[in-house]
Amino acid sequence: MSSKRTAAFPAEDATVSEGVIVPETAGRHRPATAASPGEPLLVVEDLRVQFTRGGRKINAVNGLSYELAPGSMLAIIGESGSGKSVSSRALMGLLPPTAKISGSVRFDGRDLLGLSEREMQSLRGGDIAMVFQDPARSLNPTMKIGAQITEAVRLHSDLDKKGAQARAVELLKLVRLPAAERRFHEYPHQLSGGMRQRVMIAIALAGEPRLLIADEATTALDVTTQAQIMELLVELQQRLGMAVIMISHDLGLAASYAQDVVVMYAGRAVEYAPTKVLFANVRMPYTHALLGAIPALDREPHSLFEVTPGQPPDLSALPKGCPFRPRCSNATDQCLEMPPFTEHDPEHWFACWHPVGSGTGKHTANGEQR
Amino acid sequence: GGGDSGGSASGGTGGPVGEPQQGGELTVLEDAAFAGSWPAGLDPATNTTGGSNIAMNQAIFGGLFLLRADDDGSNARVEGHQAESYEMSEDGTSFTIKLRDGIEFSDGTPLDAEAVRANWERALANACTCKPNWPLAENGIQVVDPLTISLTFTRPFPAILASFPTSNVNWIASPTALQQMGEDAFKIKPVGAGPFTVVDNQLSSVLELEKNPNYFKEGLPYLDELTFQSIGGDQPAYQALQAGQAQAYEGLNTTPLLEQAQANGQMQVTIQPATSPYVVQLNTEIAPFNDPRAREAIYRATDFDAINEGIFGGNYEVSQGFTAPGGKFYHAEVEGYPEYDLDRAKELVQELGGLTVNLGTISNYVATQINTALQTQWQEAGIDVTIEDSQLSGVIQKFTGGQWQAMLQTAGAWDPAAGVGVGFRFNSGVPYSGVNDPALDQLLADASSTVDEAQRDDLYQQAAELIAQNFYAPFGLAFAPANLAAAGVHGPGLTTKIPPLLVNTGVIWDEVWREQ
Amino acid sequence: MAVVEPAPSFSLSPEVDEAEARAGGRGRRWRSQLGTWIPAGMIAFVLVACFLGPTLLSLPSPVGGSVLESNQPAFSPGHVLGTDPNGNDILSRLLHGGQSSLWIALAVNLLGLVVGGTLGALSGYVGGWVDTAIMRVLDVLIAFPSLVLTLAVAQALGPSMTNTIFALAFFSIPAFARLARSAVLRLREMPFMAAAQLAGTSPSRMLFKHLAPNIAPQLITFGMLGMGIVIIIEGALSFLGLGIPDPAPSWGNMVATGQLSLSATPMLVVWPSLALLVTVLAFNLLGENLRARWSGR
Amino acid sequence: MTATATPRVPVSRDPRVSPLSRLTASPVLRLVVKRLLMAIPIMLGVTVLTFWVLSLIPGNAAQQLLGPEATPEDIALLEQQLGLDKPGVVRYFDWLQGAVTGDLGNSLVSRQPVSEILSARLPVTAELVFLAFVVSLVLAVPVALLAAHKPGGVMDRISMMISTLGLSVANYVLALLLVLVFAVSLGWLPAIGYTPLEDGLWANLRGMILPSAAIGFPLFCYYTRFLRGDLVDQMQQEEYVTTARAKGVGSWAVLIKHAFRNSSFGLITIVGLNLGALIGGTVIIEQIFALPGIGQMLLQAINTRDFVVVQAAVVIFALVAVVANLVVDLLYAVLDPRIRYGSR
Amino acid sequence: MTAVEERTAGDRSGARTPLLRARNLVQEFPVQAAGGVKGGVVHAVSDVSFDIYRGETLGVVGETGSGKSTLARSVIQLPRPKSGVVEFQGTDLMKAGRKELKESRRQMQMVYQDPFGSLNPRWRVSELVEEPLVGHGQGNASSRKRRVEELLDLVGLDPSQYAKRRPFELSGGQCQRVAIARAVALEPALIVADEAVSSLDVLIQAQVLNLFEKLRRELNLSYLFIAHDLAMVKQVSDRVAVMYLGQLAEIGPAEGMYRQPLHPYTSALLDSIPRVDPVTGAAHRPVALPGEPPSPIDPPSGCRFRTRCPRAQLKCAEEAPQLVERLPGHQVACHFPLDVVEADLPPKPAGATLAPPPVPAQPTAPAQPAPQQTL
Ligand SMILES: Nc1ncnc2c1ncn2[C@@H]1O[C@H](COP(=O)(O)OP(=O)(O)OP(=O)(O)O)[C@@H](O)[C@H]1O
Ligand SMILES: Nc1ncnc2c1ncn2[C@@H]1O[C@H](COP(=O)(O)OP(=O)(O)OP(=O)(O)O)[C@@H](O)[C@H]1O
Ligand SMILES: [Mg+2]
Ligand SMILES: [Mg+2]
Ligand code: NI
Repeated sequence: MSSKRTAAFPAEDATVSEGVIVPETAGRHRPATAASPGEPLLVVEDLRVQFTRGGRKINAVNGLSYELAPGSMLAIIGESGSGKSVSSRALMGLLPPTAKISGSVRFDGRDLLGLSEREMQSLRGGDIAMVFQDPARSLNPTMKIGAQITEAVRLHSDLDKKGAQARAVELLKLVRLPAAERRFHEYPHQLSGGMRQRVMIAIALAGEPRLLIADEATTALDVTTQAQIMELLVELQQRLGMAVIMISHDLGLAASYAQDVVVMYAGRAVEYAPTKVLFANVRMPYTHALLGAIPALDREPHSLFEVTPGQPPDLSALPKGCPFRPRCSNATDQCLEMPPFTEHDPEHWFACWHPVGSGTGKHTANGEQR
Repeated sequence: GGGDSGGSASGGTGGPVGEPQQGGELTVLEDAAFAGSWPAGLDPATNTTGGSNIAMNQAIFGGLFLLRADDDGSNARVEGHQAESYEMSEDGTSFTIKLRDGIEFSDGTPLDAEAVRANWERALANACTCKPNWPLAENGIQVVDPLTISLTFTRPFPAILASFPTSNVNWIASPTALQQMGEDAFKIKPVGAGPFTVVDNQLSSVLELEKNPNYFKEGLPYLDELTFQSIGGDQPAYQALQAGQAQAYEGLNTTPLLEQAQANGQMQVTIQPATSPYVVQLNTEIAPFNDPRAREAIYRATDFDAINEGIFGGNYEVSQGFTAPGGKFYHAEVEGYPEYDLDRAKELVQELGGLTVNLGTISNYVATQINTALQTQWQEAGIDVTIEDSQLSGVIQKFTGGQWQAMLQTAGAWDPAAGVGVGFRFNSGVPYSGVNDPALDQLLADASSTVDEAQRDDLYQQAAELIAQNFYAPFGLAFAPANLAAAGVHGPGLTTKIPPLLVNTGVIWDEVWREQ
Repeated sequence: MAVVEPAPSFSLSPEVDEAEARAGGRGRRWRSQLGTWIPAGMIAFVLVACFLGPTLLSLPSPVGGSVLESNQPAFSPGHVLGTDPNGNDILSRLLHGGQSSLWIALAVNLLGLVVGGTLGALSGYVGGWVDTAIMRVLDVLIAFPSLVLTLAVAQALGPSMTNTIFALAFFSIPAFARLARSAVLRLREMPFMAAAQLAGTSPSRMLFKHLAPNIAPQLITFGMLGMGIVIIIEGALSFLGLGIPDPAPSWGNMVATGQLSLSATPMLVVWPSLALLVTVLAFNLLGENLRARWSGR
Repeated sequence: MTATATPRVPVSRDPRVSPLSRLTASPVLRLVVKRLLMAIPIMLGVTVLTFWVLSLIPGNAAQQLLGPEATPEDIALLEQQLGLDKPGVVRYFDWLQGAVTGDLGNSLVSRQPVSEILSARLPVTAELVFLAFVVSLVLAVPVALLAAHKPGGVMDRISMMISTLGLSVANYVLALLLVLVFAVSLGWLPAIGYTPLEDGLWANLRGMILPSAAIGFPLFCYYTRFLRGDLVDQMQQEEYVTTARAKGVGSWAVLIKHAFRNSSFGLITIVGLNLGALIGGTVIIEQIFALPGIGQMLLQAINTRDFVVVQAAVVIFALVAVVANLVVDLLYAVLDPRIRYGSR
Repeated sequence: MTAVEERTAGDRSGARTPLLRARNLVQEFPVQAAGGVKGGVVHAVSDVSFDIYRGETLGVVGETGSGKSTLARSVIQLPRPKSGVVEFQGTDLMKAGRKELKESRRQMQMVYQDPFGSLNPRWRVSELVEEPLVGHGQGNASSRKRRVEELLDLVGLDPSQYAKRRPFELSGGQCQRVAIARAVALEPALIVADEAVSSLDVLIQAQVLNLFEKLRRELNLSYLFIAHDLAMVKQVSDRVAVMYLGQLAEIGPAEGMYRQPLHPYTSALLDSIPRVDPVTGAAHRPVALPGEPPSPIDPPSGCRFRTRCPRAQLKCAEEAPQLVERLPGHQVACHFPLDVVEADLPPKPAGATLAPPPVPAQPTAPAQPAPQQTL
C-alpha cells in the first residue's frame, strides 16, 4: 500500500470553494490495488482486548466480529463502556501498552495486529483515520489549526511545506469550513464546536484514508450541528469512497445514516445486520430494550418508558453466559451458556437463545410494555 | 629604637628560604565574617571595623610603628616604621615621635608632623573601634618641628607604644587627598604612604592594590600586586588555596582543616603565638555567681587541658591568667589558681544544692566548640548547663542587660593595657565586665600607668592571682588562628610568627614575596 | 529553594475506581499499591529509627560527649559511625537530628497546611475583598525574598526550634495558600457546591466538610514533596548561623557544621546527607504516588 | 499619538478612537498595565514588611559597627549621625520619598550611594542567576523529554534518581563538592572570584560555571521532575495527543511538538515562582565563591544592620520576582493562544 | 412581557397563581480577557419570562450555550440574576434576604447534569441524602436516618446496600438517583433538572425518567426540565420553552408545539433530530440547520436567529420580535412565524438576512423552510 501519495483529490478546489459538491463515483481516485469489489476492506474477527489495572483484568472487548465493505458505513452502537472506543482504537494501535489484544483484524488483506509500531504509524492517518468525540479536547490548543492539518498532510504526502499548506486550505474548504483561509491561521478555541469537528475531519482526510473511524464524532455537539456534521460525513464518504465506522450510542443516528449496524454489549457484538434489516426486525432483546427506552416524538407527555432493570455488567467480573442475562426478561437457564454469535437470518447476526420478534417485522412484547 | 633593615631572611615552616624575589602577584583571602569585611571603607579614622582590617591598613598606609618578632615569634617588640624614633619622658606622661625624612604619600604630598597631627585629631574624634584609649591631656598633641610630634598624657601611660600597632592612629592618610576627594570617596580609594596603592576597592569583597613605586623603603615592596579577597569561611578558603586561586589566608581556625593543611606539602601553616586566652567570664553581680562557691565550682569543673587535647590536638597552650605565651608579661602558672578537681566541684555543687548555668558566647566555630565541651565537663560535676551562642548584637544586648551568667570570651592583648585589654573584662563599671572589685581596679590601673616593665609584670601577676583567688573567671586555651600560605610565599607574620595584635597577626606586607 | 506549587493536575476522581472498589481483592490491591507501600515503609523505617532507634540501640547521648573521644573513625568501639569533633556519637546525633529535622519539616508543612490551607480556601471560597486582601498579602510574602525574611525572623528571635519553624513557615504558608485557593476555585464551580448551598448547608460546614476533605489530599501530597525542601532550608539557616542551636543536632546543622571542614571530615556531611536523601526520596515517591492515585491516573 | 497635540495634522485613524483606548484595546498591553499597577501595592507591601521585619532585629548599624567595645555615648552619637534615632515610621517615609524619586539613599555604613553599590554588584548576581536559570532549564527539557518518552523506563529511573539526589543535597555542600572536584582535583575551573566580562567572555564564564551549577543543579532537578510529570500527564490523559498519534505522528514528534508545547505553560509558572528562590540561593553561593554580588552584599548588610542597603536589595529581589511573574503572564499571553485572544 | 400577563387568563392554568413566576430575567457574565483583564459581556440570558404552575413540568430546550443552565441557576438564585423578577410561592427571591432565600430554597431543589460532580466524592450516600435535612435543621439524628432510608427506597436504592457507599462506588444512574433523593428530601415544590439524564445511558436514562414521573405523580412536584433532546422533553413536559441565544423563541404546550412549531428555529430543531421509530424501525434522516451559532458576547441585532433563519427579512435585523401568543397558550417571538404561509411573507429584498456569509452547503434557494438535502 503506498502510504505516500502526491496526487491530491481531483482538482475540485473551484467547485468546493463555492460550496457545491458534486457527488462523484465512489473510489474513482483509488489506486487499482485497492481491495476488489465485493471483498471486505476490513474484517474483524473475534477481537478481544483486556486491560490489567490494579492487578485486575478488565475485559473491555470480548470477541467482536464484523466486516466492512469498501465505501460503506458501519455503525457501532452500544451503551457506555460496551467497548466501542476500545475496539476501534485497537484497530489503530492506539491503546496503551497495558492492553492485551488478541483475535484478528485484517485490513485490505493485512493483519493489523501483527504490524510493528513503525508500520502502524504509517498506516495511521494514511489508510485509517479517526475523528474523536470531543473536538474541544482533541485538537492541540496551542497549535494553529492550519498547522495541525498541514502536519497531517506532510506525514502522508511528499508535498513541501507550501504545497501542504495549500492542500490544508483545500481540505478546510472540502469540509466546508466558512472562510477557510482565515480560519487556517486561527486556534481551536476560536472556533465553535461544529467548526472544530470539521477541522478534525479535515485532519482525518489529510491522508486520504480508506477507512475513517468516527468515534462519537457528534456526541458533544447539539442536534443542529450534529446534523450538519453527519451530512458532511456521509457526503464525503460517498464522494471519496471511504469506508466509515461510525460509533455512537444513539440508535436514531445510526439508523439514519449507516448501511450496517453492530450492536455491542459488554464488549461483544450482540446483533449485526444491515440497517434496514435490523430495524425492521430486531431480534436481540438488548437492542429491543434500547429501542423501547428512547424517547419518541409521538409519545404523549408524561408517558412512561419501557424499563430495563439493572446496570451494565462489570467488565472484570462478567456474569456467566450471556452478559445481558441478568437484565433480560427472556432469560432462562439456557442463557447461562454463552449464545453463539451466528447468522440466524440472512445477513442478520445475533447472539441470543431467546430472540424477540418472529421475522414479521413487528416484535412481540418482551418485558413490560408501558 | 630605629628602623629595621627589613629584608631579614624569614624562615617559614617550609624549610630553608632563599633571597626575597621581586615581582609577582598575591591574592590573600580574608574571612568574610571578620577581616574580610570592611563595610565602612578604609579611611582609618572612620573605619569602624578598623580593628579587623589591620592587614589592609598596613598595605595601604604602612604604619608609624610595627610589631615585629623573631621568626619563631619570640622577642616581640614594637619598632618604628614611618617613625624613625620615639622617646618616652621619664614620668611616662609624654611621648615624642620623630618621623623619617622624605616620606611622601602616593599623591606626592609629604608625610610630616602636620599630617600626623591632622590624622590623629580626626582619628580620636571618630568612632573607630580601633581608636586608642589614650589618657590625652588638653592640647595633648603638639607639632614640635616638621618631623617631630609629641603627645602629653594626664597620667603616666607606658602602654602608649604598644597601643600603636593595633589602633587607627598608626595609619597616616594623606590629608590633602582626603580634602580633595571628600570623606566618602576617600574611604573607597584612600591615599597613604604605604607599600601599596589602591587600584580598586569593592567594600567587603575585593581590594586590589598595586606596588607603590615611591615607597620610602628602597626595594620594597617585593610584590607588584596584592589583592585582598573576602571569602565565606575556612573551607572555601582552603579549597581556593588548593586550587591556586589564592596564595594566602589569614585566620584559619577550623582545627580539622588546620591539621589537613599541615599534612599538605603544598601548604605552609603558621600557628601564631597566642596573645589572648579564652576566659569564662562569670557575672559576680547576680546569682548564681555572686556566690564564690558557685564560681569555684566552675573553676574546679573546668579542664581546658582536656579540651586542648581533644579538640585542638594539643596545638595550643592553656593559660591561668589573662596573658598568653605570645604576649607580654606571660607566666605559665598563676599562684593559687584553682585547678581542675572534679570531686571538689561535685562537693561544691552539692553544697550549693545544685547549680544551673546559662553559658553564652558569640557564634563562631571555635567558641561554640569550646562551649560545647565546657557544657559536658560542667555537667559531669552536676552543674546544669544550657549553652547559647548569639550574633555580636545579641552578645552586646546580654551584656548591657546585665542578666547574663557566664560568657566565654577572649581576654587580653599583646600588651594587656592596650587594645581590648584586661580592664575591659575585669574593671568595675564596664558593661562587658562581670567583676566589681576596687582592689582589682586599682591593681590594673597601677599596672597600666607604671613605666617600669618589671614592675608592671609584677602588678599584672598580682592581678591574675587576685582573679584566681576570688574565682572571678577561669582562663583557658590561649587560642590564635593560623595563617595559611601556599608554598613559595614568604613574609613576616605570614610564614613567620608574630604575636597577633587583636586577632590576626600584623603581617608586614612590604616584605612578603613569592618565589617566581 | 522555595516551595512552589506543583502542577495543578488534580481531579476529584477518587482513589480507586468503581470496579476496583467492588472487586476488593486484598492481595492484588496490595501488590498494585506497592508504589505507595515501599516509600511508606521507608518513611516508617526512618521514623522508627529516629524516634525509637536511640533507645532501642541504647546509643550514647547526642550531646555532651567527651572531648577526649573526638574525631573517632567509623566502627570504633561503641561508635558505629565514629564521633564528631566534640566527641559525640555520630549515629546518635544522626538519629536525634532526624527527630528535630522531621519535627521541623512536619511542623512547617503542617502550619502551611493548616494556616495556608485555611487562608487559601477562605480566600478562594469567600472571594471578593477578602480574597483580594489575603492574596495581596500573600503576593507580598511571595515577592519578598524569603531567605531575607527567614534570616531576619531568625535573627530577631534568636535560634531555636520554634523560631526556626516559625521562620520557615513563611516559606510554606503562601505556597499552600495559593495551592488551596486554586483548588477551591476549581471546586467552587463543581455542582456539588451549589447543591450543598441549596441544601442550606452553612458556610462553615461548606468550608470544613465540603472543601477541606477535597483539597486535603492535594495539599498533603504537596506537603510530602515539601518535606525535603524544608529540611534543606533548615540546613541553609544553620549554615548562616541560625536554625537549631548547637549542640542539639539536626540534619541541617550537622551538614552545615560538617561542611566547615568538609575536605578534612567529609563523613560529617555524608551521613546526614544520606539520611536526608533517603527521607526526601521516600517522601517524594510517596507524594508522587499519592498524587497519581488521587488524580486518578 | 501626536495627532491629539496638533489638530491640524490630518488624522488618518478613526478620530473616535483615542490613543488611550487604542492602547487599552490590545489585551497584552492591558495586561501589562494591569500587572504593573498591581505591582505597586505589592512593592509597597514589601518595603513596609522589610522595614518592620528589620526593626525586629536587635541592634542597629551604630551598635553593630562600633562593636562590643564601644561606649554607649559613641553609639548614641553614631545613631544620631545615621539618623537612627528617628522613629521607624519617619524613617520609612523618608526612605519612601527618596525611593520614589529614584534615590535609594546612602549606605548607613559606608555612606556610599546605594545605587552605586547596586550598579557594581547587580551584574554579578544577574549573570549568576541568568546562567543558573538558563543552564537548569536548557538541561531539564531534554532530560525530561527522555524520561517521559518511556515512563518507567531506564532513562526515567535514572533521571528520577539524579533529581532526587539533587533535591536532597544542600546547595552549599554541592558548591563545595563542585569546587573540590573541578577546581581542586581537576583544576579545570577557578574556585573563587569574579572576572568581569570586559576581561574576556571565556574568563568571565569560567568563573561562573561552578557557582551557577551549584544554584542551577537543584533547580534543574526540580524542573526535570516537574516537566516529566506534566509530560506524562499530557501523554496519557490528553485527547489531542491521541489525535496526533492517530494522524500518524511518531512518538517523539508527539512528545516534542505536541505534549511539550502544552507542558511548557506549567513549566513557565514554576520557573516564575522559582526565580525568587533562585536569587535567594545566591546569598550563600556568592559567599562560598567570593563573588561580589548582591547576595554577598545582602548578608553583610544584614550583619552590619545596614538597613538602607538591605531595603534596597529586598526591593530589587522583590522587583525581580514581580517582574518575573509579569513576564510569565506575558509569556502565557504570547505563547498560549487561548489567552492571547482573550476568549477563554 | 406584557404578552405573558395577558395570557394568564384562559388556558389550563386558569386563575391559579403560578408556583414560579419569572419576569424579564437578565443574566450577563463579564468575560475575562488575557490575564484577568475585563473583556466583553456574555449575554447569557436576556429578558426571559415564564411561569410554572404546581404539578406542571416546563421543558426547556435549545442548543448548547443558549442559556438554559444560566436560566435554571437564575431561578434558584445561584448566582442571582442581574435583573428581573423571580417570584416563588409569592416571595420575590430577588429581594429576599438570606433567611427568606434559604426558606424558599427548601422548596426548590436542583438536579444536575453531571451525576458524579454533583455529589461530594468524599461523602457517603447517607450523608449526601441527609445533607439538606441537616442544613435545614430537620429532625434529630435518628429521625433523619429513617428519612434517608425512606428516600433511598423511594429512588429505588436499597439502603442496606447503598447507604454506606461513596459516589465512586456507584454507577452514573445510581448517582443520579442519590442526587434525586437529596433533591426531594425536603419535599420541595419545584425541582430544577438541568440535563439531569443527558449523561446517562439510554436504558438507565429511561429508569431515571420514570422515577421523575413517579415522583411527580406521587408528590405533585413541578419540574423545570432542561434537556437538549427535544423528544425527551416532549415526553416529560406539559409545556416546552425553546431558547435561542439567551432568549425565548417559543413557549407553548408540548403537544401543540411539536405538532405545529411556530418559530423557524423550533422547526429546524425538530428537523435535526435523528430518530428511529421504535415501533416500525423506520429511520428519519435529519435535516441540518445551516450556519454557525453567533457569539453570545455580540449577539445579532433584532431577532437573534435571523443570521441562520431561512425566512429572515430586513425587519428581523431592525426590530427584536416580542413574545406573542398566536395560539392558545402558545407564544412565539418571531416576525414571520410558521403559521404564516411563505407566500404571505413580504418579498425578500436582497441581502435582507444580514447574515454573515452563509455556509456554502446551503446554496439552494430558501424555497422551503427546511430544505431537503438530496444526496
Ligand atoms: N486504558 C484503559 N485501562 C483500563 N481500562 C480501560 C482503558 N480504556 C478503556 N477501559 C475500559 O474498557 C471499557 C470499554 O471502554 P470503551 O471506551 O471502549 O467504551 P465505549 O463503548 O466507547 O463507551 P463510551 O460510550 O462511554 O465512550 C470500559 O469499562 C473502560 O473503563
Ligand atoms: N459563569 C460564567 N461565566 C461566563 N460565561 C458564562 C458563565 N456561565 C455561562 N456562561 C456563558 O453563558 C452562555 C449560556 O450558558 P449556559 O450554560 O446557560 O448554556 P446552556 O444552554 O446550558 O448550554 P449547554 O447545553 O451547553 O449546557 C454561554 O455562552 C456560556 O459560555
Ligand atoms: Mg467511547
Ligand atoms: Mg447547560
Ligand atoms: Ni451589551
